[in-house]
Amino acid sequence: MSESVYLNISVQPEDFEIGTELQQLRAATPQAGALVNFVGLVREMSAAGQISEMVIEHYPAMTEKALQQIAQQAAQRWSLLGIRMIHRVGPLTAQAQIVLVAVTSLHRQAAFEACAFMMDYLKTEAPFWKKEIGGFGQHWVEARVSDEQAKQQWQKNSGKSPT
Amino acid sequence: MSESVYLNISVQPEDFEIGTELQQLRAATPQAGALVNFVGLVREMSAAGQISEMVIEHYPAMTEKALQQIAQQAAQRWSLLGIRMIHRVGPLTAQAQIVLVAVTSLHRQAAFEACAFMMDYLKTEAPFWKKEIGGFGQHWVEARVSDEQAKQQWQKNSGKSPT
Amino acid sequence: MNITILYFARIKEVVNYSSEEVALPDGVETIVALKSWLSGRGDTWQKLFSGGGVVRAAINHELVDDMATFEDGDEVAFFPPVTGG
Amino acid sequence: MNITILYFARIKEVVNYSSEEVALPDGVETIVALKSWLSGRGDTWQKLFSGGGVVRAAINHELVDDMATFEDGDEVAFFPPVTGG
Repeated sequence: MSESVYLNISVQPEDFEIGTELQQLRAATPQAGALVNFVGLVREMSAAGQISEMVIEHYPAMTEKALQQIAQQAAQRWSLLGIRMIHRVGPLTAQAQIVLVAVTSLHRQAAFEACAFMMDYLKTEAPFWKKEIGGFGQHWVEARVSDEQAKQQWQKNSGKSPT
Repeated sequence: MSESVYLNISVQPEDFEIGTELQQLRAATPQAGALVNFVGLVREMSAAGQISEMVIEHYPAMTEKALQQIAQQAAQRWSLLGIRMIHRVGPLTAQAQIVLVAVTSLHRQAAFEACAFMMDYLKTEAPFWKKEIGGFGQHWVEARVSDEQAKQQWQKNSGKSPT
Repeated sequence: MNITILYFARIKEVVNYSSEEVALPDGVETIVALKSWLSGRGDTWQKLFSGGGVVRAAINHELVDDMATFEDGDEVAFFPPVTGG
Repeated sequence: MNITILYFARIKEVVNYSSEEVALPDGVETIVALKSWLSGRGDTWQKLFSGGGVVRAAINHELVDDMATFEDGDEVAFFPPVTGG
Protein backbone atom coordinates (compact mmCIF):
# COMPACT_ATOMS: atom_id res chain seq x y z
CA MET A 1 0.00 0.00 0.00
CA SER A 2 1.16 3.48 -0.75
CA GLU A 3 2.52 5.14 2.41
CA SER A 4 0.26 8.09 1.85
CA VAL A 5 -3.07 6.25 2.14
CA TYR A 6 -4.85 7.04 5.41
CA LEU A 7 -6.26 3.83 6.87
CA ASN A 8 -8.47 3.43 9.94
CA ILE A 9 -10.16 0.12 10.79
CA SER A 10 -12.37 -0.70 13.78
CA VAL A 11 -14.16 -3.84 14.90
CA GLN A 12 -16.47 -2.91 17.75
CA PRO A 13 -19.82 -3.62 19.43
CA GLU A 14 -20.61 0.11 19.64
CA ASP A 15 -22.69 1.96 17.08
CA PHE A 16 -21.09 4.73 15.01
CA GLU A 17 -22.24 8.12 13.76
CA ILE A 18 -21.73 8.27 9.99
CA GLY A 19 -21.47 12.07 9.85
CA THR A 20 -18.71 12.10 12.45
CA GLU A 21 -16.81 9.27 10.78
CA LEU A 22 -16.94 10.89 7.35
CA GLN A 23 -15.90 14.23 8.83
CA GLN A 24 -12.80 12.59 10.34
CA LEU A 25 -11.95 10.82 7.09
CA ARG A 26 -12.26 14.08 5.18
CA ALA A 27 -10.11 15.90 7.74
CA ALA A 28 -7.42 13.22 7.32
CA THR A 29 -7.53 13.51 3.51
CA PRO A 30 -8.18 17.19 2.75
CA GLN A 31 -7.13 16.79 -0.89
CA ALA A 32 -10.15 14.59 -1.57
CA GLY A 33 -12.54 15.43 -4.40
CA ALA A 34 -14.70 12.32 -3.98
CA LEU A 35 -16.07 10.37 -1.05
CA VAL A 36 -17.99 7.12 -1.50
CA ASN A 37 -19.29 5.08 1.35
CA PHE A 38 -21.36 2.01 1.96
CA VAL A 39 -23.42 1.36 5.07
CA GLY A 40 -24.83 -2.11 5.69
CA LEU A 41 -27.99 -2.24 7.78
CA VAL A 42 -29.88 -4.98 9.60
CA ARG A 43 -32.96 -5.58 7.45
CA GLU A 44 -36.34 -5.75 9.13
CA MET A 45 -37.37 -8.76 7.05
CA SER A 46 -35.37 -11.81 6.07
CA ALA A 47 -36.49 -14.79 4.00
CA ALA A 48 -37.56 -16.42 7.28
CA GLY A 49 -39.69 -13.51 8.50
CA GLN A 50 -39.52 -10.42 10.67
CA ILE A 51 -36.19 -9.96 12.45
CA SER A 52 -36.10 -8.79 16.06
CA GLU A 53 -32.36 -9.16 16.62
CA MET A 54 -29.17 -10.03 14.80
CA VAL A 55 -26.04 -11.34 16.51
CA ILE A 56 -22.69 -11.05 14.77
CA GLU A 57 -19.98 -13.46 15.83
CA HIS A 58 -16.41 -13.00 14.68
CA TYR A 59 -12.90 -14.44 15.03
CA PRO A 60 -11.25 -11.65 17.00
CA ALA A 61 -7.60 -12.49 16.31
CA MET A 62 -8.26 -12.68 12.56
CA THR A 63 -10.91 -10.04 11.90
CA GLU A 64 -8.91 -6.85 11.88
CA LYS A 65 -6.06 -8.51 9.98
CA ALA A 66 -8.50 -9.65 7.29
CA LEU A 67 -9.96 -6.14 6.96
CA GLN A 68 -6.44 -4.67 6.79
CA GLN A 69 -5.55 -7.00 3.95
CA ILE A 70 -8.71 -6.10 2.05
CA ALA A 71 -8.01 -2.37 2.45
CA GLN A 72 -4.41 -2.85 1.35
CA GLN A 73 -5.48 -4.71 -1.78
CA ALA A 74 -7.83 -1.83 -2.65
CA ALA A 75 -5.09 0.75 -2.00
CA GLN A 76 -2.76 -1.12 -4.35
CA ARG A 77 -5.33 -1.41 -7.10
CA TRP A 78 -6.72 2.15 -7.08
CA SER A 79 -5.35 5.58 -6.39
CA LEU A 80 -6.94 6.31 -3.02
CA LEU A 81 -6.44 8.92 -0.31
CA GLY A 82 -8.16 7.36 2.69
CA ILE A 83 -10.15 4.34 3.88
CA ARG A 84 -12.35 4.06 6.97
CA MET A 85 -13.84 0.67 7.87
CA ILE A 86 -16.03 -0.13 10.86
CA HIS A 87 -17.65 -3.51 11.45
CA ARG A 88 -19.84 -4.08 14.45
CA VAL A 89 -20.04 -7.35 16.38
CA GLY A 90 -22.41 -8.70 19.02
CA PRO A 91 -26.18 -8.16 19.28
CA LEU A 92 -27.86 -5.65 16.94
CA THR A 93 -31.50 -4.64 16.49
CA ALA A 94 -33.43 -4.34 13.21
CA GLN A 95 -32.35 -1.27 11.17
CA ALA A 96 -29.07 -1.04 13.10
CA GLN A 97 -25.87 -0.15 11.29
CA ILE A 98 -23.60 -3.17 10.75
CA VAL A 99 -20.73 -1.96 8.62
CA LEU A 100 -19.25 1.21 7.18
CA VAL A 101 -16.74 1.26 4.33
CA ALA A 102 -15.80 4.81 3.31
CA VAL A 103 -13.21 5.83 0.72
CA THR A 104 -11.81 9.18 -0.38
CA SER A 105 -9.96 9.82 -3.63
CA LEU A 106 -9.28 12.64 -6.07
CA HIS A 107 -11.85 11.43 -8.60
CA ARG A 108 -15.03 9.47 -8.13
CA GLN A 109 -14.38 6.33 -10.16
CA ALA A 110 -11.56 5.08 -7.93
CA ALA A 111 -13.66 5.64 -4.81
CA PHE A 112 -16.74 3.88 -6.26
CA GLU A 113 -14.81 0.87 -7.49
CA ALA A 114 -12.62 0.51 -4.39
CA CYS A 115 -15.65 0.73 -2.09
CA ALA A 116 -17.54 -1.96 -4.04
CA PHE A 117 -14.39 -4.12 -4.19
CA MET A 118 -13.83 -3.92 -0.43
CA MET A 119 -17.44 -4.85 0.28
CA ASP A 120 -17.26 -7.84 -2.09
CA TYR A 121 -14.11 -9.07 -0.32
CA LEU A 122 -15.40 -8.28 3.16
CA LYS A 123 -18.53 -10.35 2.41
CA THR A 124 -16.47 -13.39 1.42
CA GLU A 125 -13.17 -13.23 3.34
CA ALA A 126 -13.64 -11.41 6.64
CA PRO A 127 -14.54 -13.82 9.49
CA PHE A 128 -17.94 -12.55 10.58
CA TRP A 129 -21.08 -14.68 10.92
CA LYS A 130 -24.63 -13.38 11.28
CA LYS A 131 -27.36 -15.06 13.25
CA GLU A 132 -30.94 -13.84 12.77
CA ILE A 133 -33.46 -14.01 15.60
CA GLY A 134 -37.22 -13.48 15.24
CA GLY A 135 -40.65 -15.05 15.58
CA PHE A 136 -39.33 -17.90 13.42
CA GLY A 137 -36.71 -18.79 16.03
CA GLN A 138 -33.05 -18.25 15.22
CA HIS A 139 -30.73 -19.32 12.45
CA TRP A 140 -27.33 -18.61 11.00
CA VAL A 141 -27.46 -16.60 7.79
CA GLU A 142 -26.38 -18.63 4.75
CA ALA A 143 -23.59 -17.31 2.58
CA ARG A 144 -24.89 -16.05 -0.77
CA VAL A 145 -23.46 -17.51 -3.98
CA SER A 146 -23.83 -14.06 -5.55
CA ASP A 147 -21.32 -12.64 -3.05
CA GLU A 148 -18.72 -15.22 -4.05
CA GLN A 149 -19.41 -14.49 -7.72
CA ALA A 150 -19.05 -10.75 -7.14
CA LYS A 151 -15.61 -11.33 -5.63
CA GLN A 152 -14.54 -13.61 -8.45
CA GLN A 153 -15.37 -10.94 -11.02
CA TRP A 154 -12.60 -8.79 -9.54
CA GLN A 155 -10.15 -11.69 -9.76
CA LYS A 156 -10.92 -12.52 -13.38
CA ASN A 157 -10.49 -8.97 -14.37
CA SER A 158 -6.97 -7.64 -14.64
CA GLY A 159 -8.31 -4.11 -15.13
CA LYS A 160 -9.94 -1.91 -12.57
CA SER A 161 -13.63 -2.63 -13.08
CA PRO A 162 -15.46 -5.92 -12.83
CA THR A 163 -17.13 -6.87 -16.09
CA MET B 1 -40.41 4.99 -11.60
CA SER B 2 -41.98 2.62 -9.17
CA GLU B 3 -44.47 4.40 -6.93
CA SER B 4 -42.72 3.07 -3.87
CA VAL B 5 -39.35 4.71 -4.44
CA TYR B 6 -38.77 7.59 -2.01
CA LEU B 7 -37.26 10.53 -3.88
CA ASN B 8 -36.00 13.81 -2.45
CA ILE B 9 -34.05 16.31 -4.55
CA SER B 10 -32.68 19.71 -3.52
CA VAL B 11 -30.73 22.40 -5.35
CA GLN B 12 -29.55 24.93 -2.79
CA PRO B 13 -26.75 27.34 -1.83
CA GLU B 14 -26.74 26.03 1.76
CA ASP B 15 -24.40 23.36 3.04
CA PHE B 16 -25.82 20.04 4.25
CA GLU B 17 -25.01 17.67 7.07
CA ILE B 18 -24.44 14.18 5.65
CA GLY B 19 -25.33 12.36 8.86
CA THR B 20 -28.69 14.12 9.07
CA GLU B 21 -29.48 13.53 5.41
CA LEU B 22 -28.65 9.83 5.58
CA GLN B 23 -30.68 9.49 8.78
CA GLN B 24 -33.71 10.96 7.01
CA LEU B 25 -33.25 8.72 3.99
CA ARG B 26 -33.01 5.67 6.23
CA ALA B 27 -36.10 6.74 8.17
CA ALA B 28 -38.02 7.03 4.89
CA THR B 29 -36.89 3.57 3.75
CA PRO B 30 -36.71 1.42 6.88
CA GLN B 31 -36.60 -1.83 4.87
CA ALA B 32 -33.14 -0.90 3.53
CA GLY B 33 -30.25 -3.31 3.89
CA ALA B 34 -27.77 -1.20 1.94
CA LEU B 35 -26.96 2.49 1.73
CA VAL B 36 -24.44 3.86 -0.77
CA ASN B 37 -23.66 7.51 -1.11
CA PHE B 38 -21.32 9.78 -3.01
CA VAL B 39 -20.16 13.18 -1.80
CA GLY B 40 -18.37 15.49 -4.23
CA LEU B 41 -15.97 17.97 -2.62
CA VAL B 42 -14.22 21.12 -3.82
CA ARG B 43 -10.60 20.04 -4.27
CA GLU B 44 -7.87 22.23 -2.82
CA MET B 45 -5.75 21.89 -5.95
CA SER B 46 -6.79 21.99 -9.58
CA ALA B 47 -4.59 21.67 -12.66
CA ALA B 48 -4.25 25.47 -12.58
CA GLY B 49 -3.11 25.67 -8.94
CA GLN B 50 -4.47 26.21 -5.44
CA ILE B 51 -8.17 26.97 -5.31
CA SER B 52 -9.52 29.61 -2.97
CA GLU B 53 -13.12 29.57 -4.15
CA MET B 54 -15.45 27.78 -6.51
CA VAL B 55 -18.63 29.26 -7.93
CA ILE B 56 -21.34 26.99 -9.28
CA GLU B 57 -23.74 28.48 -11.80
CA HIS B 58 -26.84 26.61 -12.87
CA TYR B 59 -29.99 26.86 -14.99
CA PRO B 60 -32.62 27.13 -12.26
CA ALA B 61 -35.69 26.19 -14.30
CA MET B 62 -33.96 23.09 -15.69
CA THR B 63 -31.77 21.84 -12.85
CA GLU B 64 -34.24 20.08 -10.63
CA LYS B 65 -36.05 18.59 -13.62
CA ALA B 66 -32.77 17.17 -14.94
CA LEU B 67 -31.96 15.62 -11.56
CA GLN B 68 -35.49 14.18 -11.34
CA GLN B 69 -35.10 12.52 -14.74
CA ILE B 70 -31.74 11.03 -13.74
CA ALA B 71 -33.20 9.65 -10.51
CA GLN B 72 -36.18 8.22 -12.39
CA GLN B 73 -33.92 6.47 -14.88
CA ALA B 74 -32.01 4.89 -12.01
CA ALA B 75 -35.22 3.84 -10.28
CA GLN B 76 -36.41 2.15 -13.48
CA ARG B 77 -33.14 0.32 -14.03
CA TRP B 78 -32.50 -0.95 -10.49
CA SER B 79 -34.62 -2.10 -7.60
CA LEU B 80 -34.23 0.85 -5.22
CA LEU B 81 -35.97 2.01 -2.06
CA GLY B 82 -34.91 5.64 -1.80
CA ILE B 83 -32.84 8.37 -3.43
CA ARG B 84 -31.61 11.63 -1.90
CA MET B 85 -29.83 14.17 -4.10
CA ILE B 86 -28.50 17.56 -3.05
CA HIS B 87 -26.52 19.85 -5.35
CA ARG B 88 -25.21 23.14 -4.09
CA VAL B 89 -24.97 26.31 -6.18
CA GLY B 90 -23.25 29.65 -5.70
CA PRO B 91 -19.88 30.35 -4.05
CA LEU B 92 -18.10 27.50 -2.24
CA THR B 93 -14.76 27.34 -0.46
CA ALA B 94 -12.05 24.67 -0.86
CA GLN B 95 -13.03 21.35 0.77
CA ALA B 96 -16.71 22.34 0.73
CA GLN B 97 -19.37 19.77 -0.09
CA ILE B 98 -20.79 20.18 -3.60
CA VAL B 99 -23.09 17.25 -4.15
CA LEU B 100 -24.65 14.31 -2.34
CA VAL B 101 -26.21 11.33 -4.09
CA ALA B 102 -27.44 8.71 -1.63
CA VAL B 103 -29.32 5.51 -2.45
CA THR B 104 -30.95 2.82 -0.31
CA SER B 105 -31.87 -0.66 -1.50
CA LEU B 106 -32.33 -4.17 -0.12
CA HIS B 107 -28.96 -5.41 -1.40
CA ARG B 108 -25.73 -3.55 -2.03
CA GLN B 109 -25.19 -4.08 -5.75
CA ALA B 110 -28.24 -2.08 -6.83
CA ALA B 111 -27.26 0.80 -4.56
CA PHE B 112 -23.64 0.86 -5.77
CA GLU B 113 -24.55 0.74 -9.44
CA ALA B 114 -27.43 3.22 -9.22
CA CYS B 115 -25.28 5.71 -7.29
CA ALA B 116 -22.45 5.51 -9.85
CA PHE B 117 -24.98 5.73 -12.70
CA MET B 118 -26.62 8.86 -11.27
CA MET B 119 -23.25 10.55 -10.78
CA ASP B 120 -22.20 9.73 -14.36
CA TYR B 121 -25.43 11.24 -15.68
CA LEU B 122 -25.37 14.20 -13.32
CA LYS B 123 -21.84 15.01 -14.51
CA THR B 124 -22.92 15.09 -18.17
CA GLU B 125 -26.60 16.09 -18.24
CA ALA B 126 -27.44 18.31 -15.26
CA PRO B 127 -26.98 22.03 -16.04
CA PHE B 128 -24.31 23.06 -13.54
CA TRP B 129 -21.06 24.86 -14.39
CA LYS B 130 -18.08 25.27 -12.10
CA LYS B 131 -15.77 28.24 -12.04
CA GLU B 132 -12.50 27.94 -10.11
CA ILE B 133 -10.91 30.98 -8.49
CA GLY B 134 -7.38 31.12 -7.09
CA GLY B 135 -3.95 32.76 -7.37
CA PHE B 136 -4.07 31.84 -11.06
CA GLY B 137 -7.10 34.06 -11.62
CA GLN B 138 -10.39 32.42 -12.50
CA HIS B 139 -11.60 30.01 -15.12
CA TRP B 140 -14.50 27.78 -16.04
CA VAL B 141 -13.81 24.11 -15.41
CA GLU B 142 -13.58 22.13 -18.64
CA ALA B 143 -15.82 19.10 -19.11
CA ARG B 144 -13.86 15.84 -18.89
CA VAL B 145 -14.01 13.40 -21.79
CA SER B 146 -13.87 10.58 -19.22
CA ASP B 147 -17.21 11.71 -17.77
CA GLU B 148 -18.88 11.46 -21.17
CA GLN B 149 -17.31 8.04 -21.71
CA ALA B 150 -18.52 6.88 -18.30
CA LYS B 151 -22.06 7.82 -19.24
CA GLN B 152 -21.84 6.12 -22.62
CA GLN B 153 -20.82 2.84 -20.97
CA TRP B 154 -24.26 2.72 -19.33
CA GLN B 155 -25.97 3.32 -22.68
CA LYS B 156 -24.04 0.60 -24.52
CA ASN B 157 -24.82 -1.88 -21.86
CA SER B 158 -28.29 -3.33 -21.80
CA GLY B 159 -27.54 -5.07 -18.50
CA LYS B 160 -27.13 -3.45 -15.14
CA SER B 161 -23.38 -2.95 -14.88
CA PRO B 162 -21.13 -0.94 -17.15
CA THR B 163 -18.43 -3.09 -18.72
CA MET C 1 -41.97 33.48 -34.26
CA ASN C 2 -40.75 34.85 -30.95
CA ILE C 3 -38.59 32.86 -28.54
CA THR C 4 -36.55 33.55 -25.42
CA ILE C 5 -32.86 32.64 -25.52
CA LEU C 6 -30.83 32.08 -22.35
CA TYR C 7 -27.04 31.89 -22.09
CA PHE C 8 -25.04 30.32 -19.28
CA ALA C 9 -21.50 30.16 -17.88
CA ARG C 10 -18.67 30.87 -20.34
CA ILE C 11 -21.16 31.55 -23.15
CA LYS C 12 -23.00 34.14 -21.07
CA GLU C 13 -19.67 35.90 -20.52
CA VAL C 14 -18.84 35.79 -24.23
CA VAL C 15 -22.15 37.25 -25.39
CA ASN C 16 -22.18 39.49 -22.31
CA TYR C 17 -25.78 39.01 -21.30
CA SER C 18 -27.89 36.21 -19.94
CA SER C 19 -31.11 36.36 -21.92
CA GLU C 20 -32.89 37.97 -24.82
CA GLU C 21 -36.21 37.86 -26.65
CA VAL C 22 -35.82 37.43 -30.40
CA ALA C 23 -38.22 37.58 -33.34
CA LEU C 24 -37.10 34.95 -35.84
CA PRO C 25 -37.62 35.01 -39.61
CA ASP C 26 -39.64 32.18 -41.18
CA GLY C 27 -37.69 28.94 -41.51
CA VAL C 28 -35.56 29.38 -38.41
CA GLU C 29 -37.06 26.63 -36.27
CA THR C 30 -34.25 24.22 -35.49
CA ILE C 31 -31.27 24.65 -33.15
CA VAL C 32 -28.85 24.44 -36.08
CA ALA C 33 -30.82 27.11 -37.98
CA LEU C 34 -30.90 29.32 -34.91
CA LYS C 35 -27.13 29.00 -34.45
CA SER C 36 -26.65 29.95 -38.08
CA TRP C 37 -29.02 32.93 -37.78
CA LEU C 38 -27.25 34.14 -34.60
CA SER C 39 -23.86 33.70 -36.29
CA GLY C 40 -25.02 36.29 -38.83
CA ARG C 41 -24.79 38.90 -36.07
CA GLY C 42 -21.00 39.01 -36.32
CA ASP C 43 -17.66 37.58 -35.26
CA THR C 44 -18.46 36.92 -31.60
CA TRP C 45 -21.43 34.80 -32.53
CA GLN C 46 -19.73 33.08 -35.42
CA LYS C 47 -16.78 32.05 -33.23
CA LEU C 48 -19.12 30.84 -30.54
CA PHE C 49 -21.01 28.46 -32.77
CA SER C 50 -18.23 27.35 -35.12
CA GLY C 51 -16.73 25.13 -32.40
CA GLY C 52 -19.16 22.32 -33.18
CA GLY C 53 -20.18 20.32 -30.15
CA VAL C 54 -18.85 22.78 -27.63
CA VAL C 55 -22.18 24.59 -27.35
CA ARG C 56 -25.01 22.51 -25.91
CA ALA C 57 -28.65 23.45 -26.29
CA ALA C 58 -31.89 22.92 -24.40
CA ILE C 59 -35.48 23.62 -25.45
CA ASN C 60 -37.91 24.21 -22.60
CA HIS C 61 -35.42 22.73 -20.11
CA GLU C 62 -34.70 19.53 -22.03
CA LEU C 63 -31.28 18.80 -23.52
CA VAL C 64 -31.61 18.56 -27.31
CA ASP C 65 -29.42 18.03 -30.35
CA ASP C 66 -28.93 20.35 -33.34
CA MET C 67 -31.89 19.01 -35.29
CA ALA C 68 -34.44 19.63 -32.55
CA THR C 69 -37.24 22.09 -33.39
CA PHE C 70 -38.82 24.80 -31.24
CA GLU C 71 -42.08 26.69 -31.45
CA ASP C 72 -43.33 30.19 -30.84
CA GLY C 73 -42.94 31.09 -27.14
CA ASP C 74 -40.36 28.42 -26.39
CA GLU C 75 -37.33 28.93 -24.17
CA VAL C 76 -34.07 27.97 -25.85
CA ALA C 77 -30.82 27.85 -23.86
CA PHE C 78 -27.20 27.71 -24.99
CA PHE C 79 -24.44 26.61 -22.64
CA PRO C 80 -21.07 24.83 -22.50
CA PRO C 81 -20.82 21.13 -21.62
CA VAL C 82 -21.93 20.81 -18.01
CA THR C 83 -19.41 20.41 -15.18
CA GLY C 84 -21.41 19.87 -12.00
CA GLY C 85 -21.13 17.09 -9.47
CA MET D 1 2.70 -32.13 17.14
CA ASN D 2 0.33 -29.99 19.22
CA ILE D 3 -2.03 -27.43 17.76
CA THR D 4 -4.95 -25.33 18.93
CA ILE D 5 -8.22 -25.72 17.05
CA LEU D 6 -10.94 -23.05 17.15
CA TYR D 7 -14.56 -23.42 16.01
CA PHE D 8 -16.96 -20.64 15.07
CA ALA D 9 -20.65 -19.98 14.43
CA ARG D 10 -22.72 -23.00 13.33
CA ILE D 11 -19.70 -25.30 13.61
CA LYS D 12 -19.04 -24.23 17.19
CA GLU D 13 -22.68 -25.12 17.98
CA VAL D 14 -22.37 -28.51 16.28
CA VAL D 15 -19.19 -29.55 18.10
CA ASN D 16 -20.47 -27.81 21.22
CA TYR D 17 -17.27 -26.04 22.22
CA SER D 18 -15.15 -23.24 20.84
CA SER D 19 -11.58 -24.46 21.16
CA GLU D 20 -9.39 -27.40 22.02
CA GLU D 21 -5.72 -28.35 22.20
CA VAL D 22 -4.94 -31.55 20.31
CA ALA D 23 -1.86 -33.77 20.04
CA LEU D 24 -1.72 -35.07 16.47
CA PRO D 25 -0.14 -38.33 15.27
CA ASP D 26 2.71 -38.14 12.77
CA GLY D 27 1.58 -37.38 9.22
CA VAL D 28 -1.40 -35.22 10.16
CA GLU D 29 -0.08 -31.89 8.97
CA THR D 30 -2.52 -30.65 6.33
CA ILE D 31 -6.07 -29.31 6.71
CA VAL D 32 -7.46 -32.26 4.75
CA ALA D 33 -5.55 -34.74 6.96
CA LEU D 34 -6.77 -32.95 10.08
CA LYS D 35 -10.38 -33.09 8.89
CA SER D 36 -9.97 -36.80 8.24
CA TRP D 37 -8.41 -37.39 11.66
CA LEU D 38 -11.19 -35.42 13.40
CA SER D 39 -13.81 -37.36 11.42
CA GLY D 40 -12.46 -40.50 13.09
CA ARG D 41 -13.96 -39.24 16.36
CA GLY D 42 -17.45 -40.20 15.26
CA ASP D 43 -20.63 -39.27 13.45
CA THR D 44 -20.81 -35.60 14.45
CA TRP D 45 -17.37 -34.95 13.06
CA GLN D 46 -17.81 -37.09 10.00
CA LYS D 47 -21.03 -35.24 9.05
CA LEU D 48 -19.36 -31.92 9.67
CA PHE D 49 -16.51 -32.51 7.27
CA SER D 50 -18.25 -34.63 4.63
CA GLY D 51 -20.02 -31.55 3.27
CA GLY D 52 -16.98 -30.59 1.20
CA GLY D 53 -16.53 -26.85 0.81
CA VAL D 54 -18.97 -25.92 3.54
CA VAL D 55 -16.26 -25.83 6.20
CA ARG D 56 -13.64 -23.14 5.72
CA ALA D 57 -10.26 -23.21 7.44
CA ALA D 58 -7.66 -20.71 8.61
CA ILE D 59 -4.12 -21.30 9.85
CA ASN D 60 -2.77 -18.58 12.13
CA HIS D 61 -5.56 -16.18 11.03
CA GLU D 62 -5.10 -16.61 7.28
CA LEU D 63 -7.76 -18.27 5.11
CA VAL D 64 -6.30 -21.48 3.59
CA ASP D 65 -7.41 -24.33 1.38
CA ASP D 66 -7.43 -28.07 2.17
CA MET D 67 -3.83 -28.67 1.12
CA ALA D 68 -2.34 -26.04 3.40
CA THR D 69 0.08 -27.34 6.05
CA PHE D 70 0.44 -26.29 9.69
CA GLU D 71 3.22 -26.70 12.22
CA ASP D 72 3.58 -27.42 15.91
CA GLY D 73 2.03 -24.62 17.95
CA ASP D 74 -0.15 -23.28 15.13
CA GLU D 75 -3.73 -22.09 15.54
CA VAL D 76 -6.15 -23.78 13.14
CA ALA D 77 -9.74 -22.54 12.84
CA PHE D 78 -12.80 -24.15 11.25
CA PHE D 79 -15.86 -22.11 10.36
CA PRO D 80 -18.74 -21.82 7.87
CA PRO D 81 -18.55 -19.50 4.86
CA VAL D 82 -18.48 -15.96 6.25
CA THR D 83 -21.60 -13.76 6.22
CA GLY D 84 -20.52 -10.34 7.49
CA GLY D 85 -21.00 -6.96 5.93
